Amino acid sequence: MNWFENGGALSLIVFLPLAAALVMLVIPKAREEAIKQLALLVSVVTFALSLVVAFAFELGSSASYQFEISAPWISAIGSNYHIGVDGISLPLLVLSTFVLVLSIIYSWNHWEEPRNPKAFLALMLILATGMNGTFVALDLVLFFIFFEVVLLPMYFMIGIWGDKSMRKIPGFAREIPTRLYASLKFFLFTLFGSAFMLLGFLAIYFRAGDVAQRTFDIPELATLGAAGAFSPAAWSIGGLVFGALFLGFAVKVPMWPFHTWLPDAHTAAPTVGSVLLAAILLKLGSYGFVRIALPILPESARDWAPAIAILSVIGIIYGSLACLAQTDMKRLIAFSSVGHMGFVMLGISTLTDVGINAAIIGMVAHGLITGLLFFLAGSMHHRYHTREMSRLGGNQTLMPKMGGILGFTAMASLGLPGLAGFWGEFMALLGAFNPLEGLNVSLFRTAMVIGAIGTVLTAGYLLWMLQKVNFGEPSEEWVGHEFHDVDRFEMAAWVPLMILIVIIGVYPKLVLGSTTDAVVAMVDTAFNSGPTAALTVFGG
Amino acid sequence: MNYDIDYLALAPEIVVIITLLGVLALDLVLPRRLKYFTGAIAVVGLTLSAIPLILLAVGDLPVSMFDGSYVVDQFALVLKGLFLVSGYVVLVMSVSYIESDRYYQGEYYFLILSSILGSLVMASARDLIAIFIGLELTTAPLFLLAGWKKGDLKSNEAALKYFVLGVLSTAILLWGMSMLYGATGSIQFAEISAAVSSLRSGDPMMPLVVLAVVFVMVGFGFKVAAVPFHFWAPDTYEGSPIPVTAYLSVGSKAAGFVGMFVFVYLAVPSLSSVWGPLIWVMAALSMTVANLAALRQTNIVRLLAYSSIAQAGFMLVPFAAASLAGEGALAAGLEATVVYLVIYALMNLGAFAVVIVAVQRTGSAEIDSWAGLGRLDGRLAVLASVFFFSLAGIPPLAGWYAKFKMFTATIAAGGTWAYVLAAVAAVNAVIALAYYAKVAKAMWFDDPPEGAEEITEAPSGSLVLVLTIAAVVTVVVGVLPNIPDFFGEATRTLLATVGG
Amino acid sequence: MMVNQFLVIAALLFSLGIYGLLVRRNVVMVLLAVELMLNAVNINLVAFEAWIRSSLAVGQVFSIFVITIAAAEVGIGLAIVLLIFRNRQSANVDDFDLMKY
Amino acid sequence: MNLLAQLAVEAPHEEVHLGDGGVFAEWAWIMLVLPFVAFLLIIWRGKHMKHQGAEFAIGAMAVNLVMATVLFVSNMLEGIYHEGAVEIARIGLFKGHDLIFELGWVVDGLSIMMYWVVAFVGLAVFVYAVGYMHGDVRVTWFFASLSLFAGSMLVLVGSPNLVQLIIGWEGVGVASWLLIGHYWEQKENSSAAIKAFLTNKVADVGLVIGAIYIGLTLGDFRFSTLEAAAVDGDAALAAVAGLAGLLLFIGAMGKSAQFPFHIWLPDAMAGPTPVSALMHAATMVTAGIYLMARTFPLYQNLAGDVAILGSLDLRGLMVGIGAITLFGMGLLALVADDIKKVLAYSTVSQLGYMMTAVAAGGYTAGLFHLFTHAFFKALLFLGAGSVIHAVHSNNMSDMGGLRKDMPKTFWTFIVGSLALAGIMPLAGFWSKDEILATLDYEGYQMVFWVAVAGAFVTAFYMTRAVALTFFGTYKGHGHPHESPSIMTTPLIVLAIPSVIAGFFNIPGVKWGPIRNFTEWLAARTVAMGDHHAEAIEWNLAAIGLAAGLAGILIGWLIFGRDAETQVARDRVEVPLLYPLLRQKYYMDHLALGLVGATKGPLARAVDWINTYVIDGIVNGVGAVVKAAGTVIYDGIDQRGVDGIFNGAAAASDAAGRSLAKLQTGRLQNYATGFVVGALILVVALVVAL
Amino acid sequence: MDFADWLAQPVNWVYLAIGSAVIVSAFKVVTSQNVVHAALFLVATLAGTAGLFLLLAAEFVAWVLVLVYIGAVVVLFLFGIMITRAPVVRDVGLDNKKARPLAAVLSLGLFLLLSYTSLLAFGAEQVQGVGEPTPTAILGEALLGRFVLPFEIVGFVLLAALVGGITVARRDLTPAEEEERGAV
Repeated sequence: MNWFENGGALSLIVFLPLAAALVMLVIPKAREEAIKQLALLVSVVTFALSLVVAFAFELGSSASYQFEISAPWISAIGSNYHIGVDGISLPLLVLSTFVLVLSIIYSWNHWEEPRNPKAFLALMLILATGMNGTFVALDLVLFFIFFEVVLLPMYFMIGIWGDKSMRKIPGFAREIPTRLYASLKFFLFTLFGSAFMLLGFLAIYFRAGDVAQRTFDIPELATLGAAGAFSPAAWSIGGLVFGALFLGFAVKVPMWPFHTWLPDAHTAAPTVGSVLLAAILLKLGSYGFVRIALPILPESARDWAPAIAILSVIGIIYGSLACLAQTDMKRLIAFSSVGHMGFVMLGISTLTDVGINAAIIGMVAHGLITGLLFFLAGSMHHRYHTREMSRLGGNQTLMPKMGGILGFTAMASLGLPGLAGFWGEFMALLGAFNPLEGLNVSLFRTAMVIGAIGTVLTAGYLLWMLQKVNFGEPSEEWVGHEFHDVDRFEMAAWVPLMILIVIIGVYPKLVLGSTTDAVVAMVDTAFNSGPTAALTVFGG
Repeated sequence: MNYDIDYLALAPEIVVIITLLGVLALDLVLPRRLKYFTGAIAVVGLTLSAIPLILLAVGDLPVSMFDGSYVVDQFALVLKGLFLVSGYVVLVMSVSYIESDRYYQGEYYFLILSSILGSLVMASARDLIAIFIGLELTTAPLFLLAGWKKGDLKSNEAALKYFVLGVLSTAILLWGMSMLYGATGSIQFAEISAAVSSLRSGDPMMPLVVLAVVFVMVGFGFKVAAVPFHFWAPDTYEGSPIPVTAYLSVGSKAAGFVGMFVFVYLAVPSLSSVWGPLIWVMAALSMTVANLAALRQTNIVRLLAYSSIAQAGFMLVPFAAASLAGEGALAAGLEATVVYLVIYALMNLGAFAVVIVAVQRTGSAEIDSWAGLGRLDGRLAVLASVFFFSLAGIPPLAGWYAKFKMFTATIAAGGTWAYVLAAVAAVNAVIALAYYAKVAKAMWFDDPPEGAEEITEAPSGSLVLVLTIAAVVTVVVGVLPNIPDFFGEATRTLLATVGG
Repeated sequence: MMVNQFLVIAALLFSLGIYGLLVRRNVVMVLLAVELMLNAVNINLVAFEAWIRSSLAVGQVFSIFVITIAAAEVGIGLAIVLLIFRNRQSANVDDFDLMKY
Repeated sequence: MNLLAQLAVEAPHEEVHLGDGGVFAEWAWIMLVLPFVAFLLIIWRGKHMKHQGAEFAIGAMAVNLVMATVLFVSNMLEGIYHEGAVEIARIGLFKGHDLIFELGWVVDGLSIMMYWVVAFVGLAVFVYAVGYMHGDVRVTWFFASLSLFAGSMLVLVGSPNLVQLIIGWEGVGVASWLLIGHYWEQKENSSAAIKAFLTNKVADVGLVIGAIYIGLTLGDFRFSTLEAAAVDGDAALAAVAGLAGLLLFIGAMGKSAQFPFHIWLPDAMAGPTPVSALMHAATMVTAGIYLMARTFPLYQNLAGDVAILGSLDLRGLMVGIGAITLFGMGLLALVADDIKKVLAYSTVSQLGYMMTAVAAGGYTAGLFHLFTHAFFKALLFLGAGSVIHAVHSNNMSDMGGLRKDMPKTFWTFIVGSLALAGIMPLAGFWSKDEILATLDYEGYQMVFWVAVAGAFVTAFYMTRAVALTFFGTYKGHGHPHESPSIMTTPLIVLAIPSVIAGFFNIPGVKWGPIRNFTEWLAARTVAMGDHHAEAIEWNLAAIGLAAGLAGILIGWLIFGRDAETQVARDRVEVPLLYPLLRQKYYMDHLALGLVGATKGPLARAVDWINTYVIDGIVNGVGAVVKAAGTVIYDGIDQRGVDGIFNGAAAASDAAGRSLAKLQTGRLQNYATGFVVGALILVVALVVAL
Repeated sequence: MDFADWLAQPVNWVYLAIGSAVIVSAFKVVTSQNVVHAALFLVATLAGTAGLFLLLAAEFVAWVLVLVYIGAVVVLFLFGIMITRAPVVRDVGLDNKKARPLAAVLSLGLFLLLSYTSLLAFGAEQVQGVGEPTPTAILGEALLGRFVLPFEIVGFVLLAALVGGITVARRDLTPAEEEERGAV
């Protein structure tokens, strides 16, 4: 099984979905069952492989890359096909394959117009290749490619199967369909960010040394970065380069004020698209920070950390407040991501082991929870044909199971301790209490307090949403309607998510056990903090 | 003086000459219904001309003739290959198009082949006269081909605009060349380079040389349709027969680039402070103006015209940046532009092939007429998406690597101006996406017109061939960028052989 | 005789050519203007040759090429003029703006 | 040298010998888990059961009671201490050592007391609820939520560390939200539920940040570490003690409904009565007191004396807030018509006693009152529920004369009322007396008299409630009947400890091998260091008792003899005070941030205020916040931030349009552009070089 | 060398004469409102240019110019003028008057630029060998030796212009006519 450990497993995880998508193209459209079964089979196999990887993963040395392979790829620039997982990427990889399976199960009997399961599933599988690939890529160019590969499928998903309603855009004369606006906005924003990200990558590449030493290899660059090769002291544009990377990742996360594509894209996307977007795609950005920006540019990261922290807490408060103004359930959930990812970024901005661990578990939790919320929003839209919360009242009466699951997920989303969402928020606050030495402690503590206040607002809008959607008497207009409560495909897709939310909530070690050593090693090398003898005292 | 001719080194040109003469002769004798045979001859001829190319590539290089004014090196071979391949694709594309519209087939192929011959000459030309003649041979047939749809007023107009502005640019180019000759006493690039490199700022000769260099660059800028010398392009592209447009946007543009490379790198390398800023401005303007203007287009061909102007801007970027970084970076800039050119040629030809198919079906090149193509003809829409998104530079389609190389060379050059240009390019890459996506939007997101039926019949075999080749190469190159890199790498010899 | 006295004439011809190109409405007149410009280049080349006196008379050779090309251009240009005129009954440049923006 | 290492070498701070509690202590985690198992079972199978899943809830609680009783008894005889934990996360190399998160269970005097109270009261309430909720909507879900409620409380009280405490703490909040909003068809109910949750959540910010301060200062979230550090006077902890103590106290104020966080509690009466009983007696509101008791060493040793404002130290602040709560909320109970609201305000008032006591340094005194209060307040609520069940109204104005129709309810209610009023020898007397003694000993003379006045008020409003409910003539509709035995039995069961619970902590009295309550609670890792009286201070007891008796007497004089409530009410309607009380001190309005309302003409102001009272604070603050949300969203996000994108897009579009205009279609314009471009470039470059 | 010295050389008198003729006629080419006149002024310009060539020892080129241009190109122009001018429907000016100011400014600027650069660069450099025409043999050898390749290629330019020009310029038969002719 040598090939398996030497990159074979990961390559399969990455490219199997793509291969399946290609195979799917030759299956006639009419053979829908075969198409669906193929998609499910492949996603299950991918997931199983990722589980095998997870179990075979040496937790003891989670700080080093495993299942690694590095083969020459673009020789002219010394870019390699270098993939591998460490403790940081492993949970995200498993999450990605896992959510794909659930999405395909859910899709089984949920098709948005104009239907066409073949195209939809093929896009989904291509998307999977991009997502999985990003999490295992250890070469900047490879990372960039996978990072971008997700764009097209998502663009098409939103544009073809998205919201059919019309929308007036300020500055433009005509009303245009929401899906068109949203899909293009998503595409443009991300491309804008990643164009600058690419420039940043290239700047790093050329800074890495003489022609022979130049490299796109992330671990090598991280070593160089830790040695101060890219510090602004020695390299005048170091800070700018971080800014370029920041732009690329922050758009994807999305951080305030680059978030405006998100509510539109999420709202307009078909259900599964929203789920994948929320569950995985947003993580690509924050993962980029952890994998690339911080280790390679530690000094600039220090300089930028306060700004990131400030933007994060703005995002937390701002996202929550914006949620309060929503009348559209899906848009509310979309905006909630701004707040939640704010916590993730707050964690990252502390540059501490606690904060970054918080970010990763926050990412996983957000993926599970918000994914589930979007599933629910989609299913409810499927039944009510509206997402207006004012019309959805009494859902709990009409569909008790749906309402119950919605309640559960909302609780998880507001960071209820004991459920997955809690750890990300709580640990982010922990991290902000004691940021990396040298960062402005009072700033971060202020951020901590504001973040904590943000949790109240989060609770507020989610409870308020539940009140509007679940509670009260059903609206007159539904009299005489028969509503099918949660069906078996939905159950099959959702129950695993709920179980995982509880398990991670009660036993966060499931994620943190994998990440902690890797994060500590990363923080140690990058920021050279090492174990400090004295505990930081209040005010110190 | 020894002006021996190495016939092997000239073999590709000779094969093309034989072919075009054959085509012309055959056209006289063939009855009308067999005229399409001339196309076959042309295709075969071009294929054959690739054989000596390969022989040369594995043989001893470089071969230098006529006092070094005609050189066959790896650079020349790569670009000749590019001209042959793109010419080949254009010919194949033309077959069904020309056939269907009762155009003059023999003459058409003859002119295309003449233009290709001109490009081949340009790739090897190393003195002012040769490159001028090559340029004229490349361009002159195209003036006529642009008006090939004789009954179409737009085609007439296209030819006229192209011609008048072409002649204007020729005149300006010639003025520049004449002044260079006067200033240096030579028409040979190596000698010009030697003479020019001794010039210092403040030399009374300097303004003249600056003017000469700019004028020559204007001539090439016209060929590559760089802003502000691009005005002809949108109108001419729109009016010309689509295969001709495809050739204009690829072959003829590439010829312009070849002229620029050779002239800049071999004749006036030391004057990078002149042509560097010049190209910088042309690059920035081309990208920005064309991209913004493209946003407004409703005609797909016109959109591609603006797109090709913008792409030319992108291609100029590494060129401009390299000039700012001095001698060392020139090779990287050259390589990046060649790689871009190679990739661009493929994907752009693919895009035009799709346009031909679509226009043959709907009779319209308006973007609106593509509405719902995804549902009517999924395969064509997929291919179109591949090409258009590749043009937009979305990984993993080949276009990304072109842009990547461009950024690489630019960042490698370093310095404020390079970074600014890179930033401009980055923003433009985003703007460009907006209009490429517009095409995708029409195909996939808009509903097909009422009563439209699913299309099952396949386009003509030759187009299928073109589409398949272009699509496969677009995807493969995107995943394995070593392939274009190989060619890009080879062109570095341009700098190695002459002057260094 | 100085080189410059010829170059100045050439510059004048070239500039007049540009002027004609920009103001003339009739396509044939535009072509005439272009011929002036090409001719100006020829004066340059020949004048330089007389100054440099290269062994191969490069300047003169070049000017012969330019003359040839100019002739070819005129042929092409007039063909296009005929083509257009037949379709439009006009040889006025500013009548042709079917394609714009 | 880090703190954990210190801990490792030093001997544990045990002053008394503590047993290990044996197998029951080791398996005590079952108590924490069982309600959740019941919750899942109810959801899974509940609908198919005879009592719709109540069986599981009751079964779990019964098992818990058995286990808790065993521990309780062992602790009575010999103090026990056991702590177990499962590591759930570990963040490596955090500041030199691992930061560990654990879930666990602690078995010591404090937690055992709480286990038992929760199990005992919980079981009584569950059984009662079977009768009370019979035929009601969503009974299955109700019992599931009740289990969740009890389970979360057990997780909270069993927690060996701050993080798990937070988990239980929020779990209690969510369960309370579910239960308060049980009748969510009406918007008021779900709004009340949200109000409860959010008010708590605001206070929780304090708890969470306080926990972070302590946890990260010590590098450990365990209470045992905190206690040891507090007793040792750890310098790092001392530096943050004041702030951390205040923050934790804010958290406790929320859960324990201390002024001004009491606003959620009266509204929480929207839930079914058993919920109120459970919430006010054993779970939820006691959590704040429990937290103060659990972290008592911190306040006792470090935080209490930290100055907050001028000469006011933290301890003074806490005592003061407790005092305000105990007296002010008692007054509010005086004017409420809704019997449940009377009891609710009563609870807040009693929580004020507990908080005052614990804050003043009376660890045992506060908890003893918590202990006794749990029984008689549960009893009173269940009794009230029984009455409500009979008359189908919450309002005392619809009741009256029920003593003949509902004798069991009446007599048990009387027992509860007397206990609450602090009449000797019932439970309330002893615990209240101990609080008074503590206040006296610690030197809070003013607060002492406030507490006495509070005792008077307590007796007064309970007399009023009893009189209006059970005496006089019946004013409601239909014929009320005594509740079924499944409801009355819990009343009787709860009446017993309401009578006898006080005997376990009479200073200087010992019942055979049974140690007294003070010693039960002393079974902790460190000594609490609070004061215990050697013998009953009869003078203080007499004052308290006199206040209670006076309250009953005056109450009876006003309400008992004349059953016409309207008249009775008029007599106490003191100008100014009465409207103030009726409007709950305008606290809701204050919370609205509408202090300025008093400036205008009073009438208009009151009217204006009243319009906003309807939905209460959450909707009020909510409206403000939501308005802010709208401003942010519509004004800033859609116009500003999003506007930048749309603006950029529109600008590109316009630029494209004008640039495309350059393409005029005129050949000579093109040529002009061409030449101009070339000329500009040449001139620029010639000039530049 | 001052102006008087310059004027003392007789060849410069010739130069002045021919030069002014060239300039005047060139001016008329672009300003004349009569198309035929314009074409004839071009003839004059070219003839003058040929004279200048003779002054510059480029005998062969001068005659080529005369033959090719005056003999062929201008005739071509006249044909073009005849064909396109005769059936003019509207009576419109030959110039776009609105464009004149800008065009004048531009061409004046261009002239200044071109002459400035040239004057600066070449100062008083003298042409050599006036009266010693370049032997035509040299040109012949150059064209067929060193420049044989461009020479060949330029043939293809002419060929392409010829073939393409004919194709483009000829009138296509309508399908009806075609049928007719096919029948014949």
